[in-house]
Amino acid sequence: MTTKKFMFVNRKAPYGTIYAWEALEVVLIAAAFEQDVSLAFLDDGVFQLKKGHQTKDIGVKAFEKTWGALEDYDVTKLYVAQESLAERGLTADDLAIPVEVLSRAEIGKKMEEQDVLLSF
Amino acid sequence: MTTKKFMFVNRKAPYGTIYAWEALEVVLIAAAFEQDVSLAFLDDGVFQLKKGHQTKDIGVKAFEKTWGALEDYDVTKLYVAQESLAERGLTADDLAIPVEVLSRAEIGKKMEEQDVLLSF
Amino acid sequence: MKFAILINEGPYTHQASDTAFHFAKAVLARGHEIFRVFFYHDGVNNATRLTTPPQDDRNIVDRWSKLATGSELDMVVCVAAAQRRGIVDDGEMKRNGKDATNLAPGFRISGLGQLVEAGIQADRIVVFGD
Amino acid sequence: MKFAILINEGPYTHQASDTAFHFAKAVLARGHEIFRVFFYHDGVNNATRLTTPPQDDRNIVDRWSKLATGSELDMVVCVAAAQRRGIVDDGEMKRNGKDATNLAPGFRISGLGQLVEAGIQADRIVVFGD
Amino acid sequence: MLHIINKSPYDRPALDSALQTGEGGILFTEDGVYAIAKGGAAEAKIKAAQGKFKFYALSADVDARGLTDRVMEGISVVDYGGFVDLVAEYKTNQSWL
Amino acid sequence: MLHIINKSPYDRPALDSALQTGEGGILFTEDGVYAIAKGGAAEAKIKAAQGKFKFYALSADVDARGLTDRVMEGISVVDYGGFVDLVAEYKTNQSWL
Repeated sequence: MTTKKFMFVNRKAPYGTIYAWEALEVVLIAAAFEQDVSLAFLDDGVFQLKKGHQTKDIGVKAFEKTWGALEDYDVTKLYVAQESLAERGLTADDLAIPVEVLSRAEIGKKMEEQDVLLSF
Repeated sequence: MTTKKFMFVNRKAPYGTIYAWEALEVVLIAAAFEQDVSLAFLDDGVFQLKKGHQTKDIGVKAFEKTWGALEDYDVTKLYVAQESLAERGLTADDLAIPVEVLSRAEIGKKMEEQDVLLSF
Repeated sequence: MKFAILINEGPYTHQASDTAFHFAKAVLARGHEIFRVFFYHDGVNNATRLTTPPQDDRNIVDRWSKLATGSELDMVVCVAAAQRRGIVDDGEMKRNGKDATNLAPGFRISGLGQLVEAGIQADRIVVFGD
Repeated sequence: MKFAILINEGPYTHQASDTAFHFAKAVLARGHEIFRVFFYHDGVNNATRLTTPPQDDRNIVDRWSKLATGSELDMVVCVAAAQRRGIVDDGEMKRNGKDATNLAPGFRISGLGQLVEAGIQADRIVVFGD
Repeated sequence: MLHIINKSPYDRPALDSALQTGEGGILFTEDGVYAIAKGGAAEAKIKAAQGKFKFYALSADVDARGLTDRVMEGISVVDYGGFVDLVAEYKTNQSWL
Repeated sequence: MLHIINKSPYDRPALDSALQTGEGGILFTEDGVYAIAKGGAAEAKIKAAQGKFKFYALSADVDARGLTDRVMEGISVVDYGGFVDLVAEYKTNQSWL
């Protein structure tokens, strides 16, 4: 099968809307199709990666375990915008999984290298 | 029937979403129920009142005629936030119908006087 | 005290229906009354009985249906919004020449007047949306 | 050139489905090919045949159905998203023990693999959402 | 009156708009709760307005977003029952959608 | 690449985010077209970025919002066919939803 570079651009907070969750479902399928998958987290999308989500009282499934599953699918290219973290008072230590923290401009360059950009 | 003070708070641009249109449908019903109806336009809600919408190419019905109908329903209290107009480069002359331009703080005072606040 | 609830978004996509549900349960737990829950805009999509959410997820429609029947809640779906989005009961099916219905138990379809009436009759109305 | 289109919002509430429709027509008018239109998130709600919009309004679902049959478009509704939101064809009805269907003509329900395949096969993919 | 804000202060102008328009209480729900996290850019806005408004946040949403240990000072965290009490306490409320 | 923006610059950070991240072309559609109206606060942002980006706006949406006579200089107004041409011209595109 043809392999293309797929980037998923995540800019929305989790739980307030379902976009982050349903985006992750596409990521896993793209990985299962053995595509060259990367994820970019910008703006409120960085909140998806925050450690310690306790979602029992809102009654919605939490993300944290699914991030762990990404590695099993060989999805390891996770880019997080430094400016977006800083604006929200977060650092890489606050995130549930290891990521590469880049400037927006650097993420912009990664975007230019893609074949397919999907945003939800 | 009991008469209550209903205020409809419009903060969304038209056409990109249907909220403005479906809000207007409730306004007309509240007026038909002879309630004391007022409308506040804040933030992108002021774009709803902009003159000269030409919606043929997007294939969606325009607002302009419905604003005219408000007067037939005795809905005459339309408050528009001065700060929101100014930020968008608009003045009362750009609007399709006569309104009362107030500061945000003055609109806030009107909100305090209501029995029911509805936002969509 | 008499509460009314307005829900403007459909199930799963926005948290509005979840928050409204937990709020409604808390209203009843506090001993207040719920005059009506009104579903408008995409909120009408909470009223389809055709959803099959994943087994490890909450069932938003069923939850509302059960709360309605258990607590005798009046749950009203706006007819105009329902027609635009394809929520249909027997009457609407006949009136509009459709070949199926999808309204879930515990909901009824009616006009926007029911929302205005809720605003008039209830002591408080709270809006859940996007 | 081969285009694919992804639609993430339902009819009427957001302009996404309108813009995507006008875009799709323009793609065909320019002599390009549309490999697939994929409906995801609330976009699946474009595929219900139960809508009855006001007579002076556009009929979003019908418009897609007609474009599909007239132009042999492949219009795919994500099965997981459809289950969450209550979009059902005959197969889904039987599988999930439902008592009705609502899928409109010209649409088919399938997996997310169809979206990934569209990304692989098409030269361009454009996303319409909120 | 009670202002209910369910939008992230980094994504929508709902908080700014409420702060500039109203007075009374502000309850953060859903993605609105990001406003009360220590260290974020929104913190200063809340601090500046603490004379004019009382601030509340819904615990279920604070917890869901991993902010339990990061709630800034002067915010009352309430559960769904407390949400109901606030709506009852204030004569009117407005959701800044 | 082509950046597609369908959000009002007064309601969402989509335009700011695209300007700070990318380069190439920016097409405004739907409520995004408010960015190119003369006299609005967004005008200065577009002007400042005109060296780095080419700007386009979808005519159907410009007209629908009553902005036909208020399009600022340096914006190419295109119809749906022009939208298709832009997507074809740029190797990739990203919708800033």
